[in-house]
Amino acid sequence: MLKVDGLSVLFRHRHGATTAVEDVSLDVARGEIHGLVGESGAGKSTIGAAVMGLLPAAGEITSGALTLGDTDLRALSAVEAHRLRGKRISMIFQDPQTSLNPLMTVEAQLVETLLAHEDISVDEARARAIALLDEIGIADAATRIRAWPHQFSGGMRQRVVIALALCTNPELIIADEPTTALDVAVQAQVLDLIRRLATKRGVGFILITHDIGVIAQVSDRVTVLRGGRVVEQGPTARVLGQPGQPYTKALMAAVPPLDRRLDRFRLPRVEGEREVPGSADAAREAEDWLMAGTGTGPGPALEMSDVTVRFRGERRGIFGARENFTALDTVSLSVRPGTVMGLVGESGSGKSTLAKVVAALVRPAEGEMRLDGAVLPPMGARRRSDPSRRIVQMVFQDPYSSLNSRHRVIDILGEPLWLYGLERDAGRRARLARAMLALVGLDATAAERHPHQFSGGQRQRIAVARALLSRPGLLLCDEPTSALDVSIQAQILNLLKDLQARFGLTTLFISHDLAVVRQMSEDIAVLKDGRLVETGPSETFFAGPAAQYSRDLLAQTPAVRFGMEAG
Amino acid sequence: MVGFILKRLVQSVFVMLAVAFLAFSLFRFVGDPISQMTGVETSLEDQARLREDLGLNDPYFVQFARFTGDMLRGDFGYSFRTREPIGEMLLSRLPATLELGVVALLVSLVVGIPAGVYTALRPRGILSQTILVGTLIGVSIPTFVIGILLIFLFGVQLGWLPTFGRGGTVEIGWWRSSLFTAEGWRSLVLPALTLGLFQLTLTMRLVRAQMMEVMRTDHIRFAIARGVPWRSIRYRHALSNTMIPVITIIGLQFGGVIAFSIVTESVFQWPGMGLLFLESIRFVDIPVMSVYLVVIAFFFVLINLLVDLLYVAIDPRLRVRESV
Amino acid sequence: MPERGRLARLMRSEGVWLFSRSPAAILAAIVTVLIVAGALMAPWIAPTNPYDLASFSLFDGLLPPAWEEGGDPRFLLGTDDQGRDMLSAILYGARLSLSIAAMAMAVALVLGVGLGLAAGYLGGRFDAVVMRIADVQLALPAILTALLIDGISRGLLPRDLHDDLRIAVITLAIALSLWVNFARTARASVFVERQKDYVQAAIMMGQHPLRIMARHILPNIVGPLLVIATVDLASAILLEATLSFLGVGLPADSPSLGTLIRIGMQYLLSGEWWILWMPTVFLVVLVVAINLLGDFLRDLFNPSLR
Amino acid sequence: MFNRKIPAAAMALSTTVLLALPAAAETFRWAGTTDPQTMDPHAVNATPVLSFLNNVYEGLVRRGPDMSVQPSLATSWEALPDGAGWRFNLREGVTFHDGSAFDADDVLFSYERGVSEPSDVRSWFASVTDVVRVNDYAVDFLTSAPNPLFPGSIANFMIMDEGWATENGAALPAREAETHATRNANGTGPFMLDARDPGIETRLVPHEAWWDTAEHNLTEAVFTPIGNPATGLAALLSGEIDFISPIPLQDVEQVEQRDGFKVLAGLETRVIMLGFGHDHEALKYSEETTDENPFLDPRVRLAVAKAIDVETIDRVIMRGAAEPASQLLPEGLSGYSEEHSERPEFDPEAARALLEEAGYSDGFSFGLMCPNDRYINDEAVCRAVASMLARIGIDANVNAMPVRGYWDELRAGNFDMYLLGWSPGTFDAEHPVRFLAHTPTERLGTWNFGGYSNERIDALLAPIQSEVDPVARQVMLDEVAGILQEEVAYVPLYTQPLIWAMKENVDVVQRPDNFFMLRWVTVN
Repeated sequence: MLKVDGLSVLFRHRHGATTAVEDVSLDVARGEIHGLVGESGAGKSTIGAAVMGLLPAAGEITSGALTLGDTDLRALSAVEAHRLRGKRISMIFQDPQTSLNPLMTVEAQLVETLLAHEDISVDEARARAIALLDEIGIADAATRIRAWPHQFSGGMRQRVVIALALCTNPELIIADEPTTALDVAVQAQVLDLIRRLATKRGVGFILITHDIGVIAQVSDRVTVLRGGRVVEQGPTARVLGQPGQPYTKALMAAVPPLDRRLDRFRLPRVEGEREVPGSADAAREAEDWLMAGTGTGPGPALEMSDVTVRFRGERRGIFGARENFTALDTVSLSVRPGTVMGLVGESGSGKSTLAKVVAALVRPAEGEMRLDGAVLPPMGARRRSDPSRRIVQMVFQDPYSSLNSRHRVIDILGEPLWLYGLERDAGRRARLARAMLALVGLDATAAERHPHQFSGGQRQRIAVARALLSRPGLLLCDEPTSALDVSIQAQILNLLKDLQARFGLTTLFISHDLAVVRQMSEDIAVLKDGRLVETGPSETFFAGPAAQYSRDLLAQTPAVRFGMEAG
Repeated sequence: MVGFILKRLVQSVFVMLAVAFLAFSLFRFVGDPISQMTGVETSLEDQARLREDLGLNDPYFVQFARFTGDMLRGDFGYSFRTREPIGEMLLSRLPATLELGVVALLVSLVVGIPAGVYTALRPRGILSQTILVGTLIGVSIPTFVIGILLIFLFGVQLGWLPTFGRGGTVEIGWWRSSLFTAEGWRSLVLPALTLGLFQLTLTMRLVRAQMMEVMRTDHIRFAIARGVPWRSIRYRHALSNTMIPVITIIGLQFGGVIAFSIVTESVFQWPGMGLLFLESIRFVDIPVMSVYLVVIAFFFVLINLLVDLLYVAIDPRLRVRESV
Repeated sequence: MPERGRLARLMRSEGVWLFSRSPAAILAAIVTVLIVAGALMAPWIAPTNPYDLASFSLFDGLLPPAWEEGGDPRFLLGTDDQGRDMLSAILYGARLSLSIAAMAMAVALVLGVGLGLAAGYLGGRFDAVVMRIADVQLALPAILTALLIDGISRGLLPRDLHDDLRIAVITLAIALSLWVNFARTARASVFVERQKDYVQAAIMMGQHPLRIMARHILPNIVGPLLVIATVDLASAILLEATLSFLGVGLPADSPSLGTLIRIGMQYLLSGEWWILWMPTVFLVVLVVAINLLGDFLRDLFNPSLR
Repeated sequence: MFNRKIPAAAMALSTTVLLALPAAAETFRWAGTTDPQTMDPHAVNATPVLSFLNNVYEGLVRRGPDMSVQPSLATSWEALPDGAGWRFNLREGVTFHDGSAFDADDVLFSYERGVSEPSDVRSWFASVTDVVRVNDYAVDFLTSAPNPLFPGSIANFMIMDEGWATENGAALPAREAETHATRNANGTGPFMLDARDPGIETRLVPHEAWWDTAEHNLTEAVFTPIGNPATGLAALLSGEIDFISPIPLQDVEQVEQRDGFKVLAGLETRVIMLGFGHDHEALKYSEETTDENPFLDPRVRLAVAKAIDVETIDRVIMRGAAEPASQLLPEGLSGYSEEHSERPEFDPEAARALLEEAGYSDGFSFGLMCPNDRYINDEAVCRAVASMLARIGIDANVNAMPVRGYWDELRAGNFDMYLLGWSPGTFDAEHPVRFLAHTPTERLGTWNFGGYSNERIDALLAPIQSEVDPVARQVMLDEVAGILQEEVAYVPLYTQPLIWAMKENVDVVQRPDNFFMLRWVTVN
């Protein structure tokens, strides 16, 4: 059906041009789901955009043939190409929150798309839209159709997006990271829906994702991409089962296995790429400084009893009164000194709120917290000079907003030393900061640069360095690697594991990814809608979770079930 | 919701009190009203007696208390100069200012929005560049110079439009309107154009910036990917999303229109509240000045409140309750 | 090494590259620099000093520009009703207008950003109070603020300070009517930055709120404020002209651009066209240039537009 | 370009008007810079109000085109024996606009109203002790001392109808709130008030039952205030209004060159002069000499007079429309001293010499206070004076301010030198002496801000006021003028021009007191 032959795409910018995609060929048959996988920057989305004719202004197809059935897509005029979009090819984007026009009802958007391509009456269009919503799995479609987009949950909204892409019976749908923004449970349902549409309606899919689990679960054939070039291509079972190329092997290995625990993450190292070594002796200087501070003993124990957090709800509409929203409901939890407690739950379960309560960024309505027995004052009561300000440190989720882009790295790292009076002299502060950079695997020249000159992974390393420079006892990690590619994620997690082990830091590690939590934590706690569902040692949990919710959660996590032999 | 409106009204009382206090503290410094009210030959003794009669010798806070007391009872006092009741004066001048302000705002919207959309969709076009720089020049010339130029061009040279005043008015109860006669509209054109030009440029730039931003959002890219006709993408999807933030800013700008009307009304001898305020400064007619400012403060607060309510009314995300 | 590095980094930075690509911005920058330089060096390059009453005489009044017939080579752009050389009057006037506008901008910037930053960061009652003060300020037209300050200062200060007081009065009046823009922009930007992780991290670490506002948040909201600054610089100059028109402006013997235009207005129809049009054209060119620069900065700092 | 209109010329014009029969009937639209603030004849003693109301109300006597005192509601008047006062014989058969008859009671009522506390015209009756009703059509005004100019001085004292005023609760002028008389009128004058919209438009229609013959041919007269001079000019040139006064001096040439329009440029009875701080021990705005006041030395004051080139000021700033002045009132008014009509001629060298003689060879700086929106080109004249004084080494820093705050500053003494214009209400030389030259007291010298004081002049005021014999009166006035000129109490500069612009087909009479009489207007 779709045939891409030798496609190359060039991006022009001020320093000349870079080739985003080079000599890529693939074809998609009717009803086939063709996976496009690779790390960020591999050119997956660019291929999708090229097929749709929606390349950004700076992009340009330099060579290659794109044919859909017997239509040469590159020969189409702008008007013909636009008429073809939606009619024969449709596209789905990543974030359902922003994919729908907030000011138009779902019905209006569906009817408009239908009438754009078929001259049928409005009533007919509405009837078809309602039928389609039913088929997609939206209950009581006839009334829900008249609702506004913001009245649907994330998963439901993605179903509406799929309906919109589907309503004109396209031959091909390009899905660009359709499930990345969704929770594990919802992700499974959406992937099933795509599977059903492919087989039942014969719609061809290009499924673009960086998550190998998703590819393994749904796609028929797969193309592995790296730096804009095809690394390997073929039926998914074969490519993922017996990867021919070393890069594919390495990519597969980097995915944290769910079925057993490794002592360290396997780094997807391919020959010819050298590990950037921090200078060893500088790292040791930082290590000794840290040792001197925290001493050899393990970090403090953290106990939380009956912690409850209520948020004043947003004022709903003109006449709605404010209803309070309970984010955490009497949560009691304790983290043994020097150990890692994994905190797992879907988005909206309150796991981030819990971390923020400990970090005094959110005020708990009730409940008490203790650090090594001593009362840990909550937000409002914890004065700026309270010792816990130094002992409790946090690494945030979004690497791009956790560092102040206007400050140089040397200033960012020097701040805790100055704030807690750990190092009076500016010169020694600078030395120590450079030493800590080495400890987290970055070279000393990074000190003079600004955050926007670093990749996501490097920024998280700087964030960790900043946390360590307060000689912390308790480290809170709020999904530190969920925004990173698999390979970078592995490096950061290894770093955290080493530092935690060496300095005995008590750590609360938060993630929505069970596989990552299994590798990181000795104990585990599962949160659902602000309530603690289950807690206990990880190994016993992964052997057989007690709570039914935990079992479902475990089942729905896409795992690479191709019998990978140990790395 | 009712709570929200009440809170804002209470706050507005404070704003008006603060403005009244500032306005009232003015009268000590703007000049001596008595010298404006009496002739050349009036003896100092008579002037002193008049000052005493008007209570100008009382201590500052006594006068302020009396002023706010009367205001709350709806008695706005009498003009020093024409001895007319100020409430009646302002009421007779209010329609002129409001009609001028509204028409000026309409001009700025009717021309500003399409121009903003056009320059957003074709940023590099020659016409866009000329529109941008042209309106910029228009805004860079002081309002009073533009006013006089328009008067001489259209009033004197071409003789198409009246050069001053507000002709062809029709009385509807106490509201004197110039919207119902051709003559009324003819005398409204030039002042509205002068007042509206500044707003027009502002509106156009706002719409342009916001429209270019909206054209980059995901739901527009999704609409394009669905092959929705370009016309609907631009004017139904993009424009409606552009208008929400723009409307709030335009609401706030209406305050600017009232403030700028002072200059426009004085150039066109437009019998509105702005001209009355300027004359009250020239003749040191303090009660009129103070009452005008309090009334204007009331308008500001009212407009801000209406803008907030409008914002909620047109954005479904705020209007309809979450139900999942 | 860091100095050269910073300069080098600036030259290679996105802004300079974009700047070199848009002709309008280059032209605007050149014009602005020329005018500001000319104004600042007025005492040296202007043929006469219009503020020195003895340097011109009434006999040379109402002379047309040099190239017109009846013009006098000594006065390139002609003379006004007092016999003052228009070119010198414009240069000195521009210097006065620009310095007033710049000073007013500085005061408005400090006041507005200070209050806006604190209102956005602290929120709650403080925020409500600041916003209501903003409402009061919006309700008071600039002319009234000028009158108020003029009156109060005349009442409080000793008599002999009265004349150089007028410049301070105008500056303060303009500043007071501009700070609201900065306050609202700063407040809106702070709401956005406050949620970002680097601010949450600073709060968690227990840094002093003032330090968080000044060192962390302020540098990140400079962009939009800079845009407002350029646009408001232009409106500050215009406001000074309008205040002069309404008779609250600067004294006639040390004219600003606005005063020159006000004087010129009286000769609009009377044949001495140059008394009005020379300063007006100068003002328009200056204001258009500053606005174009403002537009360019807005696009530069608004990443989504690039 | 200008022929100097002396009052006599105005006389010539009026005679032609009388002969021409009124042709087509017309609506006459005219404009001015300020709107008369009230229709009550006794509420405000200011030119804009009195000038407008002179078309609606009438006094016992009125002034002709040449300012001569003519009979009006009084057919004749004679001085009572040994200067005890004046008897006025009233005109019979006169009716007010609402038809009620006019008689002595109305005069008595108007007098009581005029001297009441809220009235602003009390100063006209300062010398009146009592008013006696002789019979229905004769009234006696008894004065404390002989007052030869009394009849002329009450030309603007307008008579109201007692019945109408009392019925409508307007027995007294408005104190705080307006009365019925503030926006309505019931006079005996040639025009009736048809519609009054304060600050916007006022409409007059002819009073059919007027006792005098109408010389105008108007069916309706509409007045609209236009504050901005440029807009006013545009209104005239676009034909929307038929007449406007004043127009800026610099636009006169353009209006005259345009066909269909003409300009009437005469002289107003207002002299513009410089005043000094005679009672200031030290200069208040000087950077250096802060312990003494050089202006106390007459030689310095004379130097100032000699340093100012009034001819050039007239040529450049007033476009030749003004007339150099030598004393406190303009030439041609009664009591003008021909003897002292020479002003100190422009001689900068002599001025510097005088300064040297007085010990100020290296000059000094001082504050010159001026209004910027009161007299024609006031600010420009101030700046010109300052630059001329700078030439002889004394630096004036000019502080021009709106008139609304100007009188306050002068009364508070915040000046070293100030600009002042004076138009004598009684069109007689005694008026400026009473207000500007006499030592300041509760009732006299109220505008003598500088506090100039001279016993001789104070002594001469009363005799001048009561001297019946014109020759003896003139001798005394000449002496006063001499002293003022000798001591340079003030430095008179020029008589201010009066510029009226109108359409070609409009004929009016321009009176030096800037009163605009509709009854002499014809539109042909």
